[in-house]
Amino acid sequence: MLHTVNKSPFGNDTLETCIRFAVPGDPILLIEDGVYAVQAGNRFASMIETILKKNPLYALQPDLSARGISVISSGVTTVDYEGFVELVEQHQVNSWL
Amino acid sequence: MLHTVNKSPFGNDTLETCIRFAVPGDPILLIEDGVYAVQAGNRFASMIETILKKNPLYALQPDLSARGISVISSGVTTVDYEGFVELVEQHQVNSWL
Amino acid sequence: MDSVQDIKIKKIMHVLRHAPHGTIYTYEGLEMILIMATYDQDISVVFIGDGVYSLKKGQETSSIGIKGFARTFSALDGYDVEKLYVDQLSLEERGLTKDDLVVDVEVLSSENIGMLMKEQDVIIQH
Amino acid sequence: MDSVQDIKIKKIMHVLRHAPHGTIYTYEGLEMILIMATYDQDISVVFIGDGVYSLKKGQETSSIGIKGFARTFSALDGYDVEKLYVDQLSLEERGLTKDDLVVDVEVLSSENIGMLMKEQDVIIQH
Amino acid sequence: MNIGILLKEGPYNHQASDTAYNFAEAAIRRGHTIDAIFLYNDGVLNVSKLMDPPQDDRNISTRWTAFSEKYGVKIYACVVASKRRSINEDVLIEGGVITGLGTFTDIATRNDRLVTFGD
Amino acid sequence: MNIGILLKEGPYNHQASDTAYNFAEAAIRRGHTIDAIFLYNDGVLNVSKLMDPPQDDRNISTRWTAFSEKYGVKIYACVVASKRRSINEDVLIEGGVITGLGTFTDIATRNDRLVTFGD
Repeated sequence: MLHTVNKSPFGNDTLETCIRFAVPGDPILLIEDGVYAVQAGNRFASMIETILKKNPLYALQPDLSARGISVISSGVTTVDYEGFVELVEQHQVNSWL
Repeated sequence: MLHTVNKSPFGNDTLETCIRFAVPGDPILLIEDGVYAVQAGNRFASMIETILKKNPLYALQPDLSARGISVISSGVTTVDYEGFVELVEQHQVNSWL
Repeated sequence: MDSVQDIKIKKIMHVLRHAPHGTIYTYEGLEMILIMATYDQDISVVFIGDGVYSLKKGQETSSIGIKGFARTFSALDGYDVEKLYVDQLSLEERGLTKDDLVVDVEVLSSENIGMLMKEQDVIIQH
Repeated sequence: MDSVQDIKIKKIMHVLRHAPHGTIYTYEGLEMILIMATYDQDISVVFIGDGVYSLKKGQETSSIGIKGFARTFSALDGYDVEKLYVDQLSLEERGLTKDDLVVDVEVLSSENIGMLMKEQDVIIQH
Repeated sequence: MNIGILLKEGPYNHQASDTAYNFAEAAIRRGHTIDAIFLYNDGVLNVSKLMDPPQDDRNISTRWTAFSEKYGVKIYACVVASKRRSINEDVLIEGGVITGLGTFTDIATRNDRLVTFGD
Repeated sequence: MNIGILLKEGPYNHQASDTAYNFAEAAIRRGHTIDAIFLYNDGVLNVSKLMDPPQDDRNISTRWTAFSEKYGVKIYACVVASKRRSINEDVLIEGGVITGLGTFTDIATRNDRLVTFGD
């Protein structure tokens, strides 16, 4: 199961809720304002580390670029829209809104 | 300054942000999904107590009724739409969205 | 063989995570569930976060001028939508119990709901 | 006397609290600020929470197909909108400093921003 | 007191439009003047006359028209926001006016209060 | 692979519509079939031909029409959600179809994947 999260973790509990239900091993893809979660040096850095112990974490590069986020937490994989599609090829999708 | 908050505190940081900027004495009015904050027995009960030490807290009764919230934290005042207007008569308005 | 393929029943889960009335998502979600229920699919509905508030007893919406719909959840049973799951932590954080809800639901841990999600062919978040 | 009344300048504060691009609120907020700036009012703009991200340097929006607007904040100066305030805690939580932002702003404590809010005739949250 | 209202979300999807309406009616009951309703962002969607909700539900655009006629209050929609969202003169309800943000600046500055409803 | 897309927010106000479009284009580049785009909630606002954004911005509804023509993909809008939000046959773009939720049930069940975009 691929989980997508499109909300900033600062204003919204979506990422936190998603990880509570994601089964270990399920990939989580951050898109739109969701990508702010992996901006290096913000207050979610340790939460991201914790997630990575259980779930692979991806962030959509076009959304990172659009937001000027060039340095992200280590261990997070960036993908473009085609990489997003690849993840969808491999998994059913649970889009957290 | 009257502050209004219309978001549930469970999913959203609006109430938390509002109280960070509200000056002591400023009334805060909860409307729409914002009224869930004062539902008695939920996990925000102690936060509501803390707010009440600094700011008067109001909740819109029609929104409480619509959501089936009949028991609310003590110290919170309920108002109807005309009570909302009364608060606006007394203060400029800062509607947190 | 094609006919077997045609009638393959899919596991479809609807996730309701928003409070009622403030936004339309839960109401239009329910409208969708009612229509899908008339097709032969394996439907479940999960209430997470503020979604559990949509089942709260005693909602009287007349004073905000919006149509209430809590009672419609009771009708799901008549449409053979019997798999209603509520997230335990979401209930607890709100100081609610099953008795506060308009319908009979099964209360599950996040972990169990997560495993149910994993089994689905389709998940629709509202 | 009427003419004095007519030209009374009001203190108007715009509050930007949403990240750019995910929603349009900050962009349409900026459009409103640019128009209001052509009237003789005492305008200030405050960046709180994810609103500070709208000032982040290096935004390249071409790959999402949306028009970028970070640079437009620099134009505010030319419209005599010089009171740009950023909430210190919001910057800190994001590991950002003034150097990460596209315009020169004044960084203030929540308390000081709260006091500024109290002085306003009108506050518009976007 | 003279009160201006800023409404930033569309009908049905968010409660903002209903709250704005209920607030405006209550303000008038208490003897105040609602100077204008100004629509911004998705709020401009409130003034389409093509709205056709189920019969047992409120019709939000005709409710604004009735409000406008009863109290002589214009419902202004920002022109740029309107064009983005497919609102133009052809679909505009009675009582609705498509206008620029200068109108909003006037509303924000000439009234005793501005109250915002949105998401 | 056959992919259905559910889009739950209107154009411009949220990025959802843009992300859905960029995802759909990428899926086709990777050799997949986009079976349909289904619009729900404010998503139905995507298919109004009255949309008229500033010239230097994308036009989201004509982009959907071009997408529909190029790949033969229909953009379905739920009829009940559409009527609430002032979308009807008169304002419908080429490639748009107003339909019931039965169509969505078909899309959700007959495809290998359903991907949702919203707020």
